[in-house]
Amino acid sequence: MAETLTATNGEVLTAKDFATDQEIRWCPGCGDYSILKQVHTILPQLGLKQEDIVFISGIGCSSRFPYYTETFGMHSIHGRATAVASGLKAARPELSVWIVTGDGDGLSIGGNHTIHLLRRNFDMNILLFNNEIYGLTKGQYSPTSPENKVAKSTPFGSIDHPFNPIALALGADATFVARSMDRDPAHLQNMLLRSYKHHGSSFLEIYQNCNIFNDMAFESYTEKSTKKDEALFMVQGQPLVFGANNEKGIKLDGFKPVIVNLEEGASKDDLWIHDEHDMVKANIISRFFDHVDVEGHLPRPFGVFYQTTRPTYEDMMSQQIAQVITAKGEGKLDKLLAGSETWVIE
Amino acid sequence: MAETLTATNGEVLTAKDFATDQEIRWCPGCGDYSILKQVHTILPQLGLKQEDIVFISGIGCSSRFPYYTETFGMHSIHGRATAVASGLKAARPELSVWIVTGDGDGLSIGGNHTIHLLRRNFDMNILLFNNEIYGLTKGQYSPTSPENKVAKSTPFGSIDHPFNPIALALGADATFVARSMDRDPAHLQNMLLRSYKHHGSSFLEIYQNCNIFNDMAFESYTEKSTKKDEALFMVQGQPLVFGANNEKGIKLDGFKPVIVNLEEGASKDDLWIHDEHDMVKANIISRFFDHVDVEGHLPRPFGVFYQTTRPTYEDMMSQQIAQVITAKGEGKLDKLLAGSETWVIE
Amino acid sequence: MAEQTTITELEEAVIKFAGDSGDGMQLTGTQFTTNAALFGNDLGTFPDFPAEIRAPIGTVAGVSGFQLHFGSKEIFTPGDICDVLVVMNSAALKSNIRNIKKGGIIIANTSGFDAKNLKLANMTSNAMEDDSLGNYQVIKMDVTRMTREALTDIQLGMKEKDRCKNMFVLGFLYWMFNREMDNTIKFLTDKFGKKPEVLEANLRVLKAGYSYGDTTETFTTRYKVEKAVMPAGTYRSIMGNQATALGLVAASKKSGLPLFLGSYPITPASDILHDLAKYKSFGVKTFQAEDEIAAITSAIGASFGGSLAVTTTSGPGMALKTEALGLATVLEIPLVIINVQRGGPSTGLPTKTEQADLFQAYYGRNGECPIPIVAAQSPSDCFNAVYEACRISVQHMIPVILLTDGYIANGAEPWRFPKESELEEIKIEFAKPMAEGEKFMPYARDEKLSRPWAIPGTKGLEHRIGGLEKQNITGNISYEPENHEFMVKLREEKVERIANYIPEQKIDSGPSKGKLLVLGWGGTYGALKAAVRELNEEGFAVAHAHLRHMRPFPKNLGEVLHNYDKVLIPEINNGQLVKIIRDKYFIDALAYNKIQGLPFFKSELMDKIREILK
Amino acid sequence: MAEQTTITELEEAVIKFAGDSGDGMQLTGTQFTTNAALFGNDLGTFPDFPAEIRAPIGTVAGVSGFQLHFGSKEIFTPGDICDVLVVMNSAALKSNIRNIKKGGIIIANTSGFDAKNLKLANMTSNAMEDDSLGNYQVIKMDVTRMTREALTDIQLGMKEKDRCKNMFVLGFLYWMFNREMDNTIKFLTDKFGKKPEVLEANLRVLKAGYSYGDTTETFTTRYKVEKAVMPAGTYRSIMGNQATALGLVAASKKSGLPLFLGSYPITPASDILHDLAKYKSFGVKTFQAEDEIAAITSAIGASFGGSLAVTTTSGPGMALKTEALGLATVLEIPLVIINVQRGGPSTGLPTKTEQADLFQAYYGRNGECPIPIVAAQSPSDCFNAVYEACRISVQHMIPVILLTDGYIANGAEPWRFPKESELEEIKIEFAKPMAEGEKFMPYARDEKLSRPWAIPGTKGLEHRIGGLEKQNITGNISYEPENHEFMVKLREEKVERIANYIPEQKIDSGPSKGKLLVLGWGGTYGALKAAVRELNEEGFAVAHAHLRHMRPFPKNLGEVLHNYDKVLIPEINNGQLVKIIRDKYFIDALAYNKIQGLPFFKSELMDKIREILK
Ligand SMILES: Cc1ncc(C[n+]2csc(CCOP(=O)(O)OP(=O)(O)O)c2C)c(N)n1
Ligand SMILES: Cc1ncc(C[n+]2csc(CCOP(=O)(O)OP(=O)(O)O)c2C)c(N)n1
Ligand code: SF4
Ligand code: SF4
Ligand SMILES: [Mg+2]
Ligand SMILES: [Mg+2]
Repeated sequence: MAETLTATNGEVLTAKDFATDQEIRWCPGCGDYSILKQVHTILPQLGLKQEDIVFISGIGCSSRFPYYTETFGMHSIHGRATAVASGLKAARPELSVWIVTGDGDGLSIGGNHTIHLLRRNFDMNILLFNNEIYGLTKGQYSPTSPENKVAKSTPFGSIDHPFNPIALALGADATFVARSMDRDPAHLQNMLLRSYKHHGSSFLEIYQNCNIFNDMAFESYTEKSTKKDEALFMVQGQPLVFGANNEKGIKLDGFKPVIVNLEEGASKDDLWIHDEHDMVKANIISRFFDHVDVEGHLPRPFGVFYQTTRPTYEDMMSQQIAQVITAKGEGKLDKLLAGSETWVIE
Repeated sequence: MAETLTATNGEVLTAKDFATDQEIRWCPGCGDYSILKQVHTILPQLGLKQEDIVFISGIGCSSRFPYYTETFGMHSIHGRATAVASGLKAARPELSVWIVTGDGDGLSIGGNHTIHLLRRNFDMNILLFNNEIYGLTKGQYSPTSPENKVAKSTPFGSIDHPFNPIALALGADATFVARSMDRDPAHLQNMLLRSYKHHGSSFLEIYQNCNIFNDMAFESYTEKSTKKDEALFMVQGQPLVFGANNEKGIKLDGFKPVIVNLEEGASKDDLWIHDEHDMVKANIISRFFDHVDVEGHLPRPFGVFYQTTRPTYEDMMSQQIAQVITAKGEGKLDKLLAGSETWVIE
Repeated sequence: MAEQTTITELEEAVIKFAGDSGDGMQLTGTQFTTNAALFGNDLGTFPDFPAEIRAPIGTVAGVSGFQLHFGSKEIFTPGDICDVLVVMNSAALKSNIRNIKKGGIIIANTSGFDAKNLKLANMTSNAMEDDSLGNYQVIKMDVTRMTREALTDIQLGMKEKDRCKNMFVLGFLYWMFNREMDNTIKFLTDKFGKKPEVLEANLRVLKAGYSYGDTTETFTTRYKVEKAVMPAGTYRSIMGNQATALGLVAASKKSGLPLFLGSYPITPASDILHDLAKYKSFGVKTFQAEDEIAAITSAIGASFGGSLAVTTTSGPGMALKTEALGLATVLEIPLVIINVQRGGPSTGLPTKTEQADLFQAYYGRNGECPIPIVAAQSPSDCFNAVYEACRISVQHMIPVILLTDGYIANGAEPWRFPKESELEEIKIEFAKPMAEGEKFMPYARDEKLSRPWAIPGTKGLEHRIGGLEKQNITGNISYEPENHEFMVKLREEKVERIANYIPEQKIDSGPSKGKLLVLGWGGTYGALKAAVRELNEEGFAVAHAHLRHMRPFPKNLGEVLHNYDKVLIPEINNGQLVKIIRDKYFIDALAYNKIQGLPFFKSELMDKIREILK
Repeated sequence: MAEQTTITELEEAVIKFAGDSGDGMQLTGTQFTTNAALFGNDLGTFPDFPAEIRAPIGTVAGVSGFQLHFGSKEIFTPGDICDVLVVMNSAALKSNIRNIKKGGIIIANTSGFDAKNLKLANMTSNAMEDDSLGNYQVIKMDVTRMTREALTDIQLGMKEKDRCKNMFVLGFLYWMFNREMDNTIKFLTDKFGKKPEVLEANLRVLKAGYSYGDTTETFTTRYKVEKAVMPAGTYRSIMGNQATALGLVAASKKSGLPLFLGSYPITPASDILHDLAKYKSFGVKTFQAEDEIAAITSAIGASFGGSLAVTTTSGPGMALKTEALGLATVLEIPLVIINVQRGGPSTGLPTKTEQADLFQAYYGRNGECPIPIVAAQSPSDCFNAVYEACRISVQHMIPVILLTDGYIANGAEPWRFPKESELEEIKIEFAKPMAEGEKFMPYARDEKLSRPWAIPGTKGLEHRIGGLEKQNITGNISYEPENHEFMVKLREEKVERIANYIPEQKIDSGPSKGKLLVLGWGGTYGALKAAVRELNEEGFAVAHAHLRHMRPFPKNLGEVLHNYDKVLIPEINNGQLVKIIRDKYFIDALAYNKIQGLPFFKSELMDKIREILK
């Protein structure tokens, strides 16, 4: 599935080149380890020079990521990774900029920068580690925690209706929106590569298990016994099928998605064909979001929900400067300082 | 169209009761005047006591609104009206809380509080005065200004892709999303009433002309000569029709909305019937957002895009407290201070 | 039977339990603390968490510690350095070796010093075998092995058995300090009542640890720490953040105002949010906002609505609240802002303590924006301090900043908690409905210069407030030059006038005039008091005063300061209060600073004071 | 022909043009200013906008003014109060009456005093008719009528004709001050070249105004203000915000660093963003962020990438940036933060000036977070000040705060602008690629204590930085107690060491030792200088020194201060620098404060100084 890019700069890098000398300080068993590993695995495939890569993070467990990745990096302040990265990318469009953020960092305190980044469409990759909890501050509920979540700050259950991060990103006019999970290395690598290849802002939500404060939040999608029935892997141009033997499919009844069984007479030809360029379909499938406990719920989709192309902010910024310089010539400081009207005192 | 509520508290209030002694300091001709007037017109129809109404605003031209409205009010700080109001409503669920904000106040600096308010679903009414410009600071482009906007801070045209506020609100799981305009008093009054009647967060985008810094931004939708062809008024249960003689309609071709002409053979029966409870349709129609200059563009919709019901934050908060008190009894301070383990020194 | 052990009586002792985060050291420490408290010792404790959630097992980053200071005399701090250090592994020894007294006792779990553990701790030589611990009395015991042996016939997995290790140590310490173990037995019974196997295992290991002391020949010394003479009354143990939460509920109750907390989690302040979230039966509303700005502005909204409104945070979060603090100042509404200070600047040292946000509290806003400041001085004192902050805030219609710090927030001490009936009423009155035709003046003033609190829902009081400069009395927007100057001075005077409603500054210890006054504020209280008391006993003429009110200062402070030849201001920062005092009272106060994320040691303070008095 | 008018020679004059926002007073003022400048006068100007965008016509809130001070002697301010006040309507008179000298001239447009205008201005009596203006020379003219009359045969609507009113006044003033009108004629021709009717109308009214003076009998006095003796050179007129923008471009050019501005609009800082957005041909990148936090953090990102990174704002926006300032401090990267101060606290007086954000700049962050501060003292000086801020920032690898204020940001003065070649190079070097196997040390230090600027894209320099406490040299995270104290002191010392790279403090006017030193900072420069100069001429032994560098102070500042018996520190705030000086140099400096959203008047300063010297 994963298309492998080969290094084009002569240097051959391996995943090991991206490890740093810093001790990794996540809890043993944390989903962050797998994500780190998959990122280190795909980085050498991008044909980039190591020094041209930058990882920017906010604050949170996930945000320690840059310390463990031998590229340029900044562990900034809570919620602002997206804004720091925007400035960097605007200033240095040629760099490959990656943002690592959490559900608290990127959707609570940093929610605004995230949606503004998406509408501006800087060519960057946002990896949102969603563990549906505040890990670093030891277990408060987050804006993605399901309703009634009992956590440190909600001993009687939370009353916040959570964000649907995919729907929010679509609402903010993101040009690439995808979901993956820590426990499916192949899928995650593929999604990371797809995020990188997209020219524009890539929003990749990654389900990540916090085994200390929110263990098994995604077990239905990650555990062998339930994964096939609960996780729906979207493949471009292919019908939406899932289930142990791919025996289940999604059909649209008008606008209403329904589950049909191919072994019980439904035909593959009637199934919804995934089209990641179709915004309407993306909107519908983004709403496959019911809790697994809900009777008759739809499976949770993974893969690319939506992809489109729009000029990137940094390209337009550079173009505008180039156009002005072409039209007016390079600025002359002496002329600028003199302004439009001067007089001479002798 | 507008359903009129009648006052139930004995007192009979009129629009005049809601005027204050403060000189109104908007530019002559500003669209804010009309909005103020429509609000003052509907307030007496709500059956509320004057002292139970609160208007909270941020900073911006629009945010001066509370000074001109004889209720409780706060002109807070830039972007935070939504957050101030959330605290007030949580503390005092019985009050009728209205938020007045601008496209800069509510979507730029305050964007995060807005989306969090919508997901939490406090029962409040957000009036977003969208003039696609920063008025108070004298004319910078805003996050709703169209691309290539030449404004104070973008002398060569803006390169930001604007938010589609309706789509953003839907992405944030708003329970009531509507659009109106300053220059259609009847429609605006109706939408204000609908916003009020909705139990939950009402997001009402109001197109508002800033005749000083962004004059005529919405003229296609507000001027007689073009309004019928460019503005599409959505009515629950009715087909989507527009045009001088309501001769045009919207039909869905698969998921693709197309304009058909009823005078040229298209049938009313094939038209899209507006259903404000249908999230999929709301998502599609929210994307009728092309600039009027775009060849073959769809008309801009006005009215209620979407409405659904979900428990409000403040109700759940109060319920949770009530439940705990029912279960455990009212808290006893002496018991609380003593904690679980004490010892006595004699 | 072991040879006769001698029992040495101690006035005080400091024990530190240190091990891996998974070793249960916090529980062990708390159990010993409860035991000491129930016995009647005075005490102070401080937990010492790793910065990471769960750093890799066995590493220095993963060491978790709990320090307890108890005695038959008054105890003011968790102790400078320990008499007894328990280390469950190599990393625990490595990170605590400099916190133990020369000649002190190290109790080491030898199985934590195998090759693997040594390597994880980056230790090149085995301290159990080399002579690096020559200055200490080392008691080696293979806790792991002995725990397992005690449980051979119990039906539990090895992992679960090993989890009882800490009980062995606890039992041994009980033996060593000659204690009954009833409280722990009861605790275990309550906790594991439904898992009899686990209960049995824990009890058995606890007793095995005790017996180990009793039956082993090597240990010839046991200790005894007698009851302290403490004021009669009922006590509990309390941590600073707990006390803050309780103080807020108490203030809510005694003012009749519903409590609203707008907060965003941040270490070390989050526990106040956690605690208050539990107190729903008191009608407390906690709102976990999307960020600190929403936290404080939601509280402003709640205050406008008539709640006792509070926001809690730590340094970086405080930075985000500063714009809204300006709003609250111009609105002149009550609001309590609690900053549990941590090491800065920026993210800094999130789990370490510091007093470096005083300047921020004093000056960290745009424009002339004075805000009263109150500081808490010990874990239990957080209760009094926050109660006082609430009182000032609602009675003077003004935002108030309360400064606590990570050290007292997480530290614990015995607390003779008050009865509800003993707490002073916080009287407040909302503005009354207006008679028909009367015009409400939202910025009218009383003798405190405070304005009416007029809450929505009150007939005739409709009014609008905001952050633009206000005209006095009417509250209308005013761009008048003279009005602005008037209002700036009025807001300043309003803060200053609070000095009429607070107690005068007292001398805590030492003579009321003399050579040297040690002036402190906040969480350094215990260390300063202990140091000064001890020096007084040694005959030095040094006094200690501690500020509760940082802004305004008590009216007599200048006088107090001028009663001494010299004033020394020790702070856990690079010198902040000292600058304010120098400017304000024009005295050449001396600074003494420590900026290590750690509290002062009594000993270093004593050295410093002796040096000055030389 | 009118009777012979006398021509009086003046050394200096202050004129204020005041009218409704729609009356074109800014244009009129600018034209007269250009005229005076081209003629060779020294001058200073200040516009006085209404706080509202377009307040209702005729109201006091809608009055727009422009003040010009010009002379044959050196001019340092736009003038305290005016010699000549032009008022186009009642509201303009009402809001400016107290800004005119006793005996001064009021030129009043009588049609602006009809019943409607009086009512809009809330004036109960007509000042044109009552005797309230007895202390002034009032020149009444019906400008509206005369304008219309001059244009009877022109094909324009009444509204458009009325729009020429201001030209009548301008023409009259040109006559009164005995001026040629070439510059305005040229200006109008350029502006309305494509609308001949409009051009014709404006020219005709301009001339009519001039002739009105010439032909009317009533006016017997004309004035003459000779050329000033100014240093030879080429001049332009410049406003503070313009100068700031130019200084940034110049610093970018002379350092070779691309300029990046992250900003969010806020009055009175927005114009810097507007100007820089125009300079695309210099490769300037301006990013209008979603808020101030994104503005500064995007600049931090750009700085990390190797840009000359800047963020601009005013008070409330500065409040929002304080958390990120802490980050920049720990990161030790260059960043220039410009605060164009306005009246606070909170939203305050958004269009009025103040110097009340000095404390915020000094102390407004969590933790010990020292940041160098530079202040600009006049409109043109903003260029030098920002250039200096950039130099310090990139050469010392440190964020630098530049304080300007609304007064100098919007004020204008003649500027003998430098040539590119005259500007000192700002030398910087990025860290060089590492040789294979060498390890890069991001927190290694040079003699300035600054660390290498290692930008992405440079081979072998990959490294990670962040807001947690850093180990010196390696830049690794460190929770070591001693390291923290070391780093806090190092960051402080790094700021202090900047004093080795800045000039010593000079005395601006007056004796170098003596009775009284007036110490100022920022936008009060002109007023202080004018007051002290005049007092020196009167024989008073008073000196004036003005601070460019607010942190660190020049090394010799203490010495300078101690050369005088007394030090007076006048500030447009409630006393901020004075507190810092009192603490730091332990001298009993006197404060003199004005908090009215207005600059100092020379006269009030002179009174104050005389009082002290009495
Ligand atoms: C301004 C500020 N507010 C709060 C915090 C405390 N804080 C650090 S990380 C975090 C949330 C972490 O949650 P998330 O982003 O989901 O990351 P995770 O730890 O779950 O990976 C919080 C509240 C902070 N560091 N700075
Ligand atoms: C913290 C802060 N940043 C910036 C400003 C300046 N400011 C005031 S209103 C405004 C934007 C106004 O735009 P909008 O919200 O669209 O309101 P409008 O004036 O168009 O009604 C800005 C940038 C401010 N007052 N406070
Ligand atoms: S707390 Fe949770 S998210 Fe954080 S490191 Fe541990 S397991 Fe991972
Ligand atoms: S600037 Fe625009 S939005 Fe503001 S008051 Fe004037 S017309 Fe209205
Ligand atoms: Mg998380
Ligand atoms: Mg706007």
